[in-house]
Amino acid sequence: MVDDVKVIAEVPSFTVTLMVRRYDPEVSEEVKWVDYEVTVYGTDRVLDALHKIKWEIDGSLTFRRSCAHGVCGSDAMRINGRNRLACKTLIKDLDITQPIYVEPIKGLAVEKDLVVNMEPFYKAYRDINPFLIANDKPEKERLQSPEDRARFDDTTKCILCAACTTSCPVFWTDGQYFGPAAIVNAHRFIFDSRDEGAEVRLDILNDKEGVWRCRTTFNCTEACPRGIQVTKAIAEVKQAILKGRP
Amino acid sequence: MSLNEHGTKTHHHQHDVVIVGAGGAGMRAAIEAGPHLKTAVISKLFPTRSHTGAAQGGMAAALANVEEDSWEWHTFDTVKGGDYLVDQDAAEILAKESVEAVIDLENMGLPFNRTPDGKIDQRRFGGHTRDHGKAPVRRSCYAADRTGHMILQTLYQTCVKLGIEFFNEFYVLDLVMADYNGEKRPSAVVAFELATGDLHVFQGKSIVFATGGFGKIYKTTSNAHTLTGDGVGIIWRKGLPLEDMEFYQFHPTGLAGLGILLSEAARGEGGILRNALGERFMERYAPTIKDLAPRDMVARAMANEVREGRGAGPNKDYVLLDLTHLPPEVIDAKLPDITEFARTYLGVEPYTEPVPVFPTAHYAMGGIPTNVKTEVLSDNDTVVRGLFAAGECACVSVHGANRLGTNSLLDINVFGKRAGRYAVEYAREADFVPVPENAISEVEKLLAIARNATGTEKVAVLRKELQDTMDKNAQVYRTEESLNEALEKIAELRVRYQNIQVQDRGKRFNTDLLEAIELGFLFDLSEVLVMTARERRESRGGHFREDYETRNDEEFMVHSMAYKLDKTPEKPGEDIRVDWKPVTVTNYPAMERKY
Amino acid sequence: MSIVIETPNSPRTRSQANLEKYGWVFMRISGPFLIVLIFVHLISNLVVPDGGIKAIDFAFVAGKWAAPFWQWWDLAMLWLALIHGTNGMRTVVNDYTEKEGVRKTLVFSLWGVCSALILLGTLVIFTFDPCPAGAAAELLPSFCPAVQ
Amino acid sequence: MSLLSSGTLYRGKVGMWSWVLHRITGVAMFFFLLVHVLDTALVRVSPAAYDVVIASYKTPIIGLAELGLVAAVLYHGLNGLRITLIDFWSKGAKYQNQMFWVVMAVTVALFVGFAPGHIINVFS
Ligand SMILES: Cc1cc2nc3c(=O)[nH]c(=O)nc-3n(C[C@H](O)[C@H](O)[C@H](O)COP(=O)(O)OP(=O)(O)OC[C@H]3O[C@@H](n4cnc5c(N)ncnc54)[C@H](O)[C@@H]3O)c2cc1C
Ligand code: HEM
Ligand code: SF4
Ligand code: F3S
Ligand code: FES
Repeated sequence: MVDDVKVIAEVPSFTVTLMVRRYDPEVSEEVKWVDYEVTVYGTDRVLDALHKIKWEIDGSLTFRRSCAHGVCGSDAMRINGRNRLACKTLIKDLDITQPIYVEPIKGLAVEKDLVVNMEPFYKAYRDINPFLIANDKPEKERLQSPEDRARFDDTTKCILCAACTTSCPVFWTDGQYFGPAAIVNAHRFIFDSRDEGAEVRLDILNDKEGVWRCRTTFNCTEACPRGIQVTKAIAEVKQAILKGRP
Repeated sequence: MSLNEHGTKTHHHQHDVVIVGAGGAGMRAAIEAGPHLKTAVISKLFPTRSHTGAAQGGMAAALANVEEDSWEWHTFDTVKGGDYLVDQDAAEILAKESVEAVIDLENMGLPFNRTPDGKIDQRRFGGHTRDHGKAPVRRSCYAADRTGHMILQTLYQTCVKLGIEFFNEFYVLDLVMADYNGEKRPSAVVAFELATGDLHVFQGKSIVFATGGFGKIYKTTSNAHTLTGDGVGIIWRKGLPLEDMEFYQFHPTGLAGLGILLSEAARGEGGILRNALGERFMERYAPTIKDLAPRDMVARAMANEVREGRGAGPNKDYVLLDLTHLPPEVIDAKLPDITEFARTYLGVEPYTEPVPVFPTAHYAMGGIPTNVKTEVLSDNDTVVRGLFAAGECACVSVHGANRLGTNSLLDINVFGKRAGRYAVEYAREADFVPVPENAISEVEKLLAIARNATGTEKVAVLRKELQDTMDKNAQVYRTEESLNEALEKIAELRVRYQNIQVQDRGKRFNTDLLEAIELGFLFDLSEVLVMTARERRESRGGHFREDYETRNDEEFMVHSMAYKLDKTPEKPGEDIRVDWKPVTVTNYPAMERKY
Repeated sequence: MSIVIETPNSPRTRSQANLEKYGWVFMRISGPFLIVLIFVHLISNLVVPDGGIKAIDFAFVAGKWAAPFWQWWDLAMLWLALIHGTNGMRTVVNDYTEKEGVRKTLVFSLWGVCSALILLGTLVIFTFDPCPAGAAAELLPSFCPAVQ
Repeated sequence: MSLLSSGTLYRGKVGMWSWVLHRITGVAMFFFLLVHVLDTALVRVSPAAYDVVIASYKTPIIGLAELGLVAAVLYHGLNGLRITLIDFWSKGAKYQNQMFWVVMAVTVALFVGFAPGHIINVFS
């Protein structure tokens, strides 16, 4: 047994450069890239590096974060050109010989540094009726077979981080597209056997800004920190609209 | 809206029910209140970012869907798990109303895992037993290892459905109390809007606090960066007491070095703790239920293994959670998220390798004292009318000296719902308490201190020193000496806090400023925790004193009640008075806690 | 340096009735047909004739369109490719135009051009005379009376 | 301190780049099609007029551009099938990546089969 024990060797520290795209309209209308050098460890994530900058170098650097382990969805940002959660991106997994580029997610108005206005994103979510619609009044729990439960398991994992929607080239064009996150959350209810509102949601997503705008670019699927098969979910919703039922 | 001389804009709002916090407890209350009266929910985070979403394992309820169970057994386990410091009337309510709480959630749409015949599935969890401790029972209702996530999402979804009014990214920094008919009553809360730096006064007939925990007083914690205990701190600053603050739970299985939680479900599904020798050491500490013993026992056992040199790893400073004997399908189906944490953050493959774990600061058993109607108390039995608290920030007390796993998600649902119900009941009858002229003055003071902070001390450094000292002196093992050391250190840090530096001078999204203010709350709560821990000269539940190793029911079968005194202390802690409050016992007299 | 932060232009406006679904389905049905039509078109025009592209002239086209098979083939290709292409272009225009007026104008012109060309192409295919009177005989296909 | 004005290019993977290419090829073909319908329509004017225009298709420069066009048609058509499979085949999304490389391989194979003959024709 002792031999099985994986020894987590003392992780040496190393220095990396972070290039952060900064913007504070109270200071200047200008957007600028600022580089910071920080010392980090092998288990450090990009969030730790950002904290180091904020706590040791420049307190005005602003970003959202809370849980620090990928469950609250606060800290989606573009790291080295791709949307990710800062708290789930280990620095050692990036190419540390190059500066690490950190910038806000794209397609939503930047408020300050890495903070964007999420309201249009939340609005799209609210627009698809993200709640159970069922009229019966059961005494106890509604029954649901494990198979029916499994049907929508993947899309229940969404943490509304917006990594998907803001990685979508269609969303970038005009911000009008409902976006993958809203569709994922619609999927979660459309395929829930207890729900009776599928028709309404399918109708909503049959909009000209709905599922048909998806060009299957898969950026969303690749960006999703929860590993949700977003494009697949969108395809399933498209099929459901064609069939007129889930 | 008005502008004051500092150029701060102040907005005024009026709602019948004002709820502070949009975690599980806050939103559950809102769902109860919203359809009846004008309700506002104020939260410093967008609701689904609340830390309830991090909860993994499950929610206890004696549904008896998979095996025989009863609410009495659940009550007994809760009382025993809490080392008999539980108020048994509250525990009975918790256990009785659990079934309804789970069914409510299911009916709102929560996707619980299901049994083959379509009912809500249940699994084992530490400390939950059949027939008063005879054998483990399947009582935890769950949705994979994302139960908290699903609760938070479902509650938010229901709030969207009901059209609840949210004020997100609003930091409540003060509770305004006013004299009303010769009585001190809550009148409003004052919030700081992150996006603009404006102040908002929310007048309410009923004000509900549901601001969650304060794990950030420790360094190694499963809690979010935002869990700084602001709500509890605000109540404290109002001169209201805090109950049982010395009882802080350390969860046995945090990822070593990081504190990120691996749910007890890992052991519920059959995971085994081993020391460096590969020995299943819990067999020695809790022969009957072994790895599923209550958290305080397991955490101490682990700390003890490490202290006695049987820790694993290069520094022998952690133990191992072994899942390798579980079929990968079981791991994937039941524990997908937490195994991913192990892979992402430590690079360990749980299918084949044991995962390094060590206790992590997890849950505050203590907090704002309330009765079973969630009304806040100003002493052992006087109610502050119109003020309510529920969830982790409150102490009813159903968790006593040690909370059982899955009882908190239950707590936030049962007592969150009650808070909503009683807040409405009160607000229907009551009048608005007029908001005093100087309502925002306290917050103005706070902001002024931080805004003008051009000192040399960095907030992050002070916070880290605080957390280090709390980890070192007030964690799983405590002594009079270590606690005094912590008190001294906190006093020193408070002095240095006068000389802090806030670099961000702006109004918009000034998180630099808010971190400075949050640190103030952390100091207050750490100090109360340490003081009450020092005064409790016994060992019980999550509180273990090496200088008083046994439970002492003669003297300490009582809740602690800490009060802030209105004086400048000469010695650290002198401005805190620790008093005691009897425990409500109904059916279960204290017994030795053996598993 | 000015701000180049990407922002959405305006909140989404919902429209109920729309033909997006049918457009989407059409793209997917016309696609496979187009593959066959276009690939065969390319092979028969560029690969099969000796000299490939060099072999194409009036006589070649006339030779093909003398057979109703090729007339119908090209007609199908004309219609499908134009509608498919125009609908595709409409998507592109919708994506990249910001002003509603501009968008409307462009989409309107796209369909205008599309219908004009369909009309023209259809007329050409069916009113085509492989042996126009007065044309130089060496330009005509071999079966024309003028050549014989 | 270094200054850079705008954001970095999004580093999407094959899904994104395959779409960019699909769009570019689609637009290119569309414009070609407009011209192609018009020039073909000249057969209604007179054989001479048609032959004059079609002669320009045989010049080396246009001849090479035709190669590009054929490549575009191959790619766009085959990738169109890939997209359709993603939409209608339940495992389509799972294998989109592999399918992209199949599209590429078939495009290249067909192109290599076609190009030499065409080049010989154009330059001979
Ligand atoms: C990792 C982890 C796993 C857990 N697993 C389980 C489990 O399996 N089973 C179980 O029963 N329990 C579990 N728990 C415990 C349980 O999840 C929490 O105790 C419970 O969710 C707390 O809920 P809450 O509503 O009281 O607080 P939270 O969910 O923390 O919400 C607090 C709310 O208050 C708001 N707030 C805070 N301060 C302010 C302020 N100043 N102004 C305005 N708003 C403010 C926040 O924005 C937030 O919305 C776990 C806890 C953790 C950390
Ligand atoms: C050869 C067979 C063809 C197939 C199989 C095919 C298939 C497709 C498909 C499936 C789409 C939809 C893509 C999506 O919704 O994401 C599409 C889009 C498009 N096609 Fe084709 N097509 C073919 C030929 C053509 C031709 C000949 C033209 C030009 C006239 C054309 C122009 C376009 C355009 C402009 C788009 C829109 C691109 C976009 O929205 O990104 N296609 N094609
Ligand atoms: S689908 Fe994934 S990427 Fe999109 S919001 Fe949800 S969790 Fe984030
Ligand atoms: S990135 Fe966008 S285009 Fe579709 S596959 Fe994802 S929604
Ligand atoms: S901080 Fe919560 S997801 Fe990253």
